[in-house]
Amino acid sequence: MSTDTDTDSFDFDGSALRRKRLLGKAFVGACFAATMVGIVALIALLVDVVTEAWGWLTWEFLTYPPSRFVENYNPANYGALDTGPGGIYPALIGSIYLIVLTAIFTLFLGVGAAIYLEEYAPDTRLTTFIETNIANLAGVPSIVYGLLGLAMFVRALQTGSSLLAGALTLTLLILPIVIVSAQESLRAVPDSMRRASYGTGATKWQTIRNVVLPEAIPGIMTGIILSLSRAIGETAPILMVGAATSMFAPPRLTQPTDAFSAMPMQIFDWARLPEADFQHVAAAGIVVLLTILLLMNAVAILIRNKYNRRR
Amino acid sequence: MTANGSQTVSTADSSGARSDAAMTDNAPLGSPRVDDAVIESRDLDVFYGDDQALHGINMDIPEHKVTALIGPSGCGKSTFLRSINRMNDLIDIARVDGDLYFHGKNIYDDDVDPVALRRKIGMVFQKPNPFPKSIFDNVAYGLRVQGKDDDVEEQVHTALERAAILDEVEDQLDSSGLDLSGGQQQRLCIARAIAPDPEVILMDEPASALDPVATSKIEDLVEELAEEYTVIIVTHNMQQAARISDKTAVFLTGGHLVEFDDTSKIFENPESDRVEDYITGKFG
Amino acid sequence: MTANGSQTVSTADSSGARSDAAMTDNAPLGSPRVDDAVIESRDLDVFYGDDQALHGINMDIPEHKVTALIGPSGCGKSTFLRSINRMNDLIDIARVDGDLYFHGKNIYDDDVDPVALRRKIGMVFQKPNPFPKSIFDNVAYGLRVQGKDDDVEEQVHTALERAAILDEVEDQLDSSGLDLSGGQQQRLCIARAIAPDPEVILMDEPASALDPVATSKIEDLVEELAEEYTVIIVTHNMQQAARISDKTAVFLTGGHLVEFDDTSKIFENPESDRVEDYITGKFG
Amino acid sequence: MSSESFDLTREESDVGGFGDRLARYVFFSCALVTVLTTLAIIVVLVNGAIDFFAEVSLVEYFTSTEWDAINETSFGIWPLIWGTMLITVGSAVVALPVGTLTAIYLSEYADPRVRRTVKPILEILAGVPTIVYGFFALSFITPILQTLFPGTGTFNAAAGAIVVGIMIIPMVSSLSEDAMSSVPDSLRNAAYGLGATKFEVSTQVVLPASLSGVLAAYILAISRAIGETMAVTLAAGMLPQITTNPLAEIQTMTAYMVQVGTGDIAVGTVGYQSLFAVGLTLFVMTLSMNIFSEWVRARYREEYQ
Amino acid sequence: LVRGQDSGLEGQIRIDGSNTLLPNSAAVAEQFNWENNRVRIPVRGSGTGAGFQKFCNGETEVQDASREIKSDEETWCAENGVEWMELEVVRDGIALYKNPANDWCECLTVDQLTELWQSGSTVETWSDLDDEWPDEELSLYGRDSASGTFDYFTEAIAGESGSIRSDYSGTPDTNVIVRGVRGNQYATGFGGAGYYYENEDDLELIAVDNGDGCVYPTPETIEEGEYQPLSRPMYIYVRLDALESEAYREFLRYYLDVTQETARGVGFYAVSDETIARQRERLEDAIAEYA
Ligand SMILES: Nc1ncnc2c1ncn2[C@@H]1O[C@H](COP(=O)(O)OP(=O)(O)OP(=O)(O)O)[C@@H](O)[C@H]1O
Ligand SMILES: Nc1ncnc2c1ncn2[C@@H]1O[C@H](COP(=O)(O)OP(=O)(O)OP(=O)(O)O)[C@@H](O)[C@H]1O
Ligand SMILES: [Mg+2]
Ligand SMILES: [Mg+2]
Ligand SMILES: O=P([O-])([O-])[O-]
Repeated sequence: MSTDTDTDSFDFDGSALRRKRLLGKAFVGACFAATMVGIVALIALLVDVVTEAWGWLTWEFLTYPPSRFVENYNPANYGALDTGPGGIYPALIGSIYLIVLTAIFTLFLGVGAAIYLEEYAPDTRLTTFIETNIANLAGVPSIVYGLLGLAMFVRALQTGSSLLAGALTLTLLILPIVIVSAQESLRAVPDSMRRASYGTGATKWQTIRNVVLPEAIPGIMTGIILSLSRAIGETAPILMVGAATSMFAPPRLTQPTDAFSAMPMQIFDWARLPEADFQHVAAAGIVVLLTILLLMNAVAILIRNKYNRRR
Repeated sequence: MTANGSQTVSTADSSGARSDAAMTDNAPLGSPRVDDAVIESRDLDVFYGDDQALHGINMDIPEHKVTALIGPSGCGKSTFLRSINRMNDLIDIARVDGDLYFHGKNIYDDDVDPVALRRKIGMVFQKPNPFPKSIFDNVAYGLRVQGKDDDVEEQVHTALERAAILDEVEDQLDSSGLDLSGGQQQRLCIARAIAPDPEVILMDEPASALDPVATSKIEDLVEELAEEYTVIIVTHNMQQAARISDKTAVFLTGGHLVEFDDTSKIFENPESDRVEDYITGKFG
Repeated sequence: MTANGSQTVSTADSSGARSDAAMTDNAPLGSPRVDDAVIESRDLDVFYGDDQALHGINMDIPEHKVTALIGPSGCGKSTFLRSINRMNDLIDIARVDGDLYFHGKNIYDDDVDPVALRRKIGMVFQKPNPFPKSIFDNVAYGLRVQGKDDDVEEQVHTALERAAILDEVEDQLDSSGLDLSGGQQQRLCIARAIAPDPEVILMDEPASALDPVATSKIEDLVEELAEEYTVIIVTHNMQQAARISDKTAVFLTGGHLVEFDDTSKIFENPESDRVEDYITGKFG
Repeated sequence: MSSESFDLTREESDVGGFGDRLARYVFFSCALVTVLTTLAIIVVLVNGAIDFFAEVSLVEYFTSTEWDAINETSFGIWPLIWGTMLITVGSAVVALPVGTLTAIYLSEYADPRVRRTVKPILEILAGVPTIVYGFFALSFITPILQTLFPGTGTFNAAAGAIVVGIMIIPMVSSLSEDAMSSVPDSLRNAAYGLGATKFEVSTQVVLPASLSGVLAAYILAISRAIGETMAVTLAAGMLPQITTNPLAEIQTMTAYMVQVGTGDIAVGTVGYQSLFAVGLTLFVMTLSMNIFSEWVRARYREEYQ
Repeated sequence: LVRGQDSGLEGQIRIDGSNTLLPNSAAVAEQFNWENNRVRIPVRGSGTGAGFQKFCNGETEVQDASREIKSDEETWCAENGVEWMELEVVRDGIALYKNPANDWCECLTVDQLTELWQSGSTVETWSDLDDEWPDEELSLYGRDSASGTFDYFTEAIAGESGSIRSDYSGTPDTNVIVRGVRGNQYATGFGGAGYYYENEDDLELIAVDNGDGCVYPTPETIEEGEYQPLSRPMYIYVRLDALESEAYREFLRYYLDVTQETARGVGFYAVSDETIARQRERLEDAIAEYA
């Protein structure tokens, strides 16, 4: 080491920094551990649900109506029953119909509102107000929507505790999210497309229908499906609206004023029944619910990937 | 900002007849009154919010000719082009003062439907912008929205032929317009613009995004189109303007039309020194 | 890409002593061995992934002088600057070969802590980048992280004074550093860099984002700083380099150091033709 | 010049036609639905609350510390607010530090590839239906608590707070990570240039610079915790009381609404109308949180050049 | 996909009312559905009071009731033109639940019960009831005021319907009571005895001393009327105009056929054979008159 300079006074290897480096290491450790908390919680949740459901989730569970007698759900007893096994079928179908109706309503309302805001709305106070309002609606607790559905649809509009009331309530609940995501998809359509269309003498509506919407629709669909996957798991709103828990037959899509049951409500009912075995039934129901949710998300991701590849 | 010196002609006469009185002191140098004018601009001012982009433009654009608009960047060429088919309406902050006549009808009259106007005046943009549809549907688009869709098949073929691209795409009409090369895309856009048979075609630097080979194809095409259409073309390429246009309008910074005359006159013997400087590359 | 012709010196001698043997055939033209060198670069290569940004740089930077690095864009000036205080460590794909001595210690030795190094070698960036904190806290920041925080008050004042900005901000030390003008922000950043009293200050085009008035203030400041610090400054402005530096290093495209000498020599009588061309504006 | 041959005017051409004008009105009505939804929420809540406050004095509602509206004996909202606060504070204690540290890890330390996988995985947590969290609390968290603290009841605030905390981790981590990633590298370089360590850069430069975004994320997450329903209904119980014991049973505002909503109480009675008073209180609380969050974000947004 | 057999009967029978009776009606409905799968029978348990409100509004066809109809409810029904008849279907005892780990309290006198549950009660710990019991805080669960169980319990214990201390956890859902008591050694609560039999592993009962010694609710003591004052009959209320519907008639006949068996299955006590026979007769009379 050369000695002609005052190198010695330099702390090149950072020995004075040793404490700080230790602190830094501890901090990274803490950050990493924190990241793991979320991941471990998710794994614990899934493992817990699946182990509780293990052995109780059968084909019969999917295709039979629910029962008051917990022994009816136990696959070991299937042979000895005078009725049939217990299951989730009417609630499963109820949930699917609920989502189908909600999809129809939100597709119309959500896309319509997004088109208005992106393509038509002038830059006025009213428009700003509508957009702020949408942002705030997205933060309203879902149980308040349930209260709204109860007062407005079930009572004021006399739909009763029906499939229709449930679907309308869920529609209002996810509408803000659908609108915002549809707006983003519309915004992603390049303006050059619109100009090309106007330049050929198309009217606004022709431009939207023939050029803007076809381009935006994959993105819009992705957003709607993701929102619907949130709706299908919502319990509080349909509970307030009055979803039933012991339905022998599923509701009919052709009769939207039928009483209905839905998976989250059925699971809630099972989860609070005291017999220990009902925990397994609830867990089996949860696995069905999560599977459907996963499928919906997978579809959304497929649509998005297909669409992105084209760009 | 105020219109510096240029008078704004009031359009009290809203029947739409051209007020010839307007055509006086504000005409640019060397701008003779043209008798076969399709488009006549009278004291046209365009503002974006508070900024004035065009100052009292007076210009008579002749039928079945190629008129080139040249000038440095930001001088308002595109703005002027867009005010001819009222594409400026789509820009919220844009505002137009003064008159612009198309076959003697002031297109800024309240009763004019810009959509109907755009069906008479087609447009081609700087960057090729085919729709993400098949080649056939791209060309058919204008026909369909304009309700001219009997015999689409034939009209699409004719348009592609006139746009000098039919040979290249004849057996792939069903493939996406986006799969073509840039030059092909631009010719496709031209085909799309001419398919519904407009009278005037506006082109905003149609070749600036293209390579030299594609550019020369477009130039040839523009000259041919002038046989049937009135073409107004913006270009930043002076050689191009000299090659293909019959008339040239020179805009200079600030949104003023400085000289408008036969192309040969402008390039060989411009009246204004600033135009000469610009053309010889001394400035701009 | 391979190092074209320049030898990479192996640093087997990891004790960190400077290997003078390396200082031979690859020295740039007119680069005399400087005795009071603070920083000595020996066959320094820098790679970004597979691209080599610097080729075998040999340079001895004298103490208490202003050394300017000039050259066309992309020639590696910033890269060289960043390798002096190991800021390149923060770029994932960057990799350094060769040696760089600071007071005779190879800073690329394994036992060197870059954080400790950066406390000796301060840095000022091209775009002023004050923290979104108060002016006082901006300057105090370095003192605090370096644990030099007895008497912060006074040190902050001294630093602001040396950076010639104290008068302008004296009564608003609590307001945000972001509220200052660009030139003030840059002087604030200089104050921040000198507050913990480093030995060397690296400046990467510190005035390029500023207007002429602010620029001349920074230039004055740089000259003053050289009384106490060793300053290495990157600039794309040749007049600036000529005005304020004692030594100038000229990099040319591809990451080669072509000439390194007294500034007067470089600007009046450069040895290499390419440097002459570059300096006279014929190229670059 | 024959302007006759050109049908440029609206009357003659009407190219857009009725359909074009109709479209505008239809779309506008769709947008209006959102405004009507807000109005309807307010009308429904206020209307019900007015009936309620016709019978119960505001003074009692806001000062009494006992809540037994179902039996129509006492109407002090505080026990329900207390229950809600216990859950909210508890979940914040779980989620804010964990979420923030996660965000720092993802933004400052993790390899981009890790970030791209971990972020969506964490976001799954936010997509799990709340009823599942309720089940998870009953079947997993509460048994653990009972092992650790014998005597813990089936329903307890702690289990509810923990699952709600887990649920809102991704809200905190995702939004905070977005805010941290948008801190320009020039600030990090400035600090490194001064000899700061990575730890100092993360905590003293990046975190303060992204503070507005991080705070906004906190507030949104807390607002979500306030409004969370099914998990706390299942896990935390039905006993409105003011207690400082996190292992005690409590009732949140939302759980009370579920209790009334599942129907046991006669429509039109004061007890039933309390549903709307509580709903209104909840709505006002979450709405002000959301507006506050928006304000924080706008007010303290740092302007980076 | 609808399981069970199609008997040709169709229609909708909405059942609501007593949460206590819900398991019985739901079990009957479930079994009926297996034989008549096109009859839709949504069953809810909103509580006797809330249920009567819907019933008298014409919103339901069958009302489960854990007490007899009150006079104001009769007035509602009359106002809305809803004619009804009452059928006694099961017997219930209100049981006092305790946690299995509670090894001190075997039996409570009616006086102690009154002291514990009455409005304004000062009993906070077990030792307040009996000095020898632990000085640990009680945690109390029970049904809430919309339930027949609540009405019956308060009347039997406090002498006045609706009078009860306010600091217990009152819920519409007996399951919550069961879970609550199961989870805390020092908890106690009241609810349908049926729920005890569904949860025998997790709960124990407290006997009641009405002056004649401690009595547990068992089939015998309840049928003999020994378990006093907390045993009672429970009813379904039936709409006469709905008897026009064949599905409705068949459902009610079926209800009387199977209720003794389902009652035991879900933890109630069967009514005696004579009672069932008498209910059948009355039903057939009504059918003859209204169908
Ligand atoms: N949409 C707009 N909003 C606001 N200002 C605009 C807009 N479009 C153009 N301008 C302004 O109007 C002036 C003229 O612009 P214009 O695009 O017409 O110029 P140009 O001659 O076409 O330039 P270039 O050759 O660069 O295309 C410019 O100052 C421009 O900034
Ligand atoms: N972070 C990086 N990643 C990859 N390549 C880089 C990076 N930084 C610089 N380079 C490349 O290294 C070479 C030298 O860049 P450098 O920034 O050092 O040039 P410069 O002389 O400072 O140029 P300028 O005057 O434009 O700032 C360039 O080719 C550049 O593209
Ligand atoms: Mg332009
Ligand atoms: Mg640089
Ligand atoms: O549900 P209840 O039987 O108590 O009314």
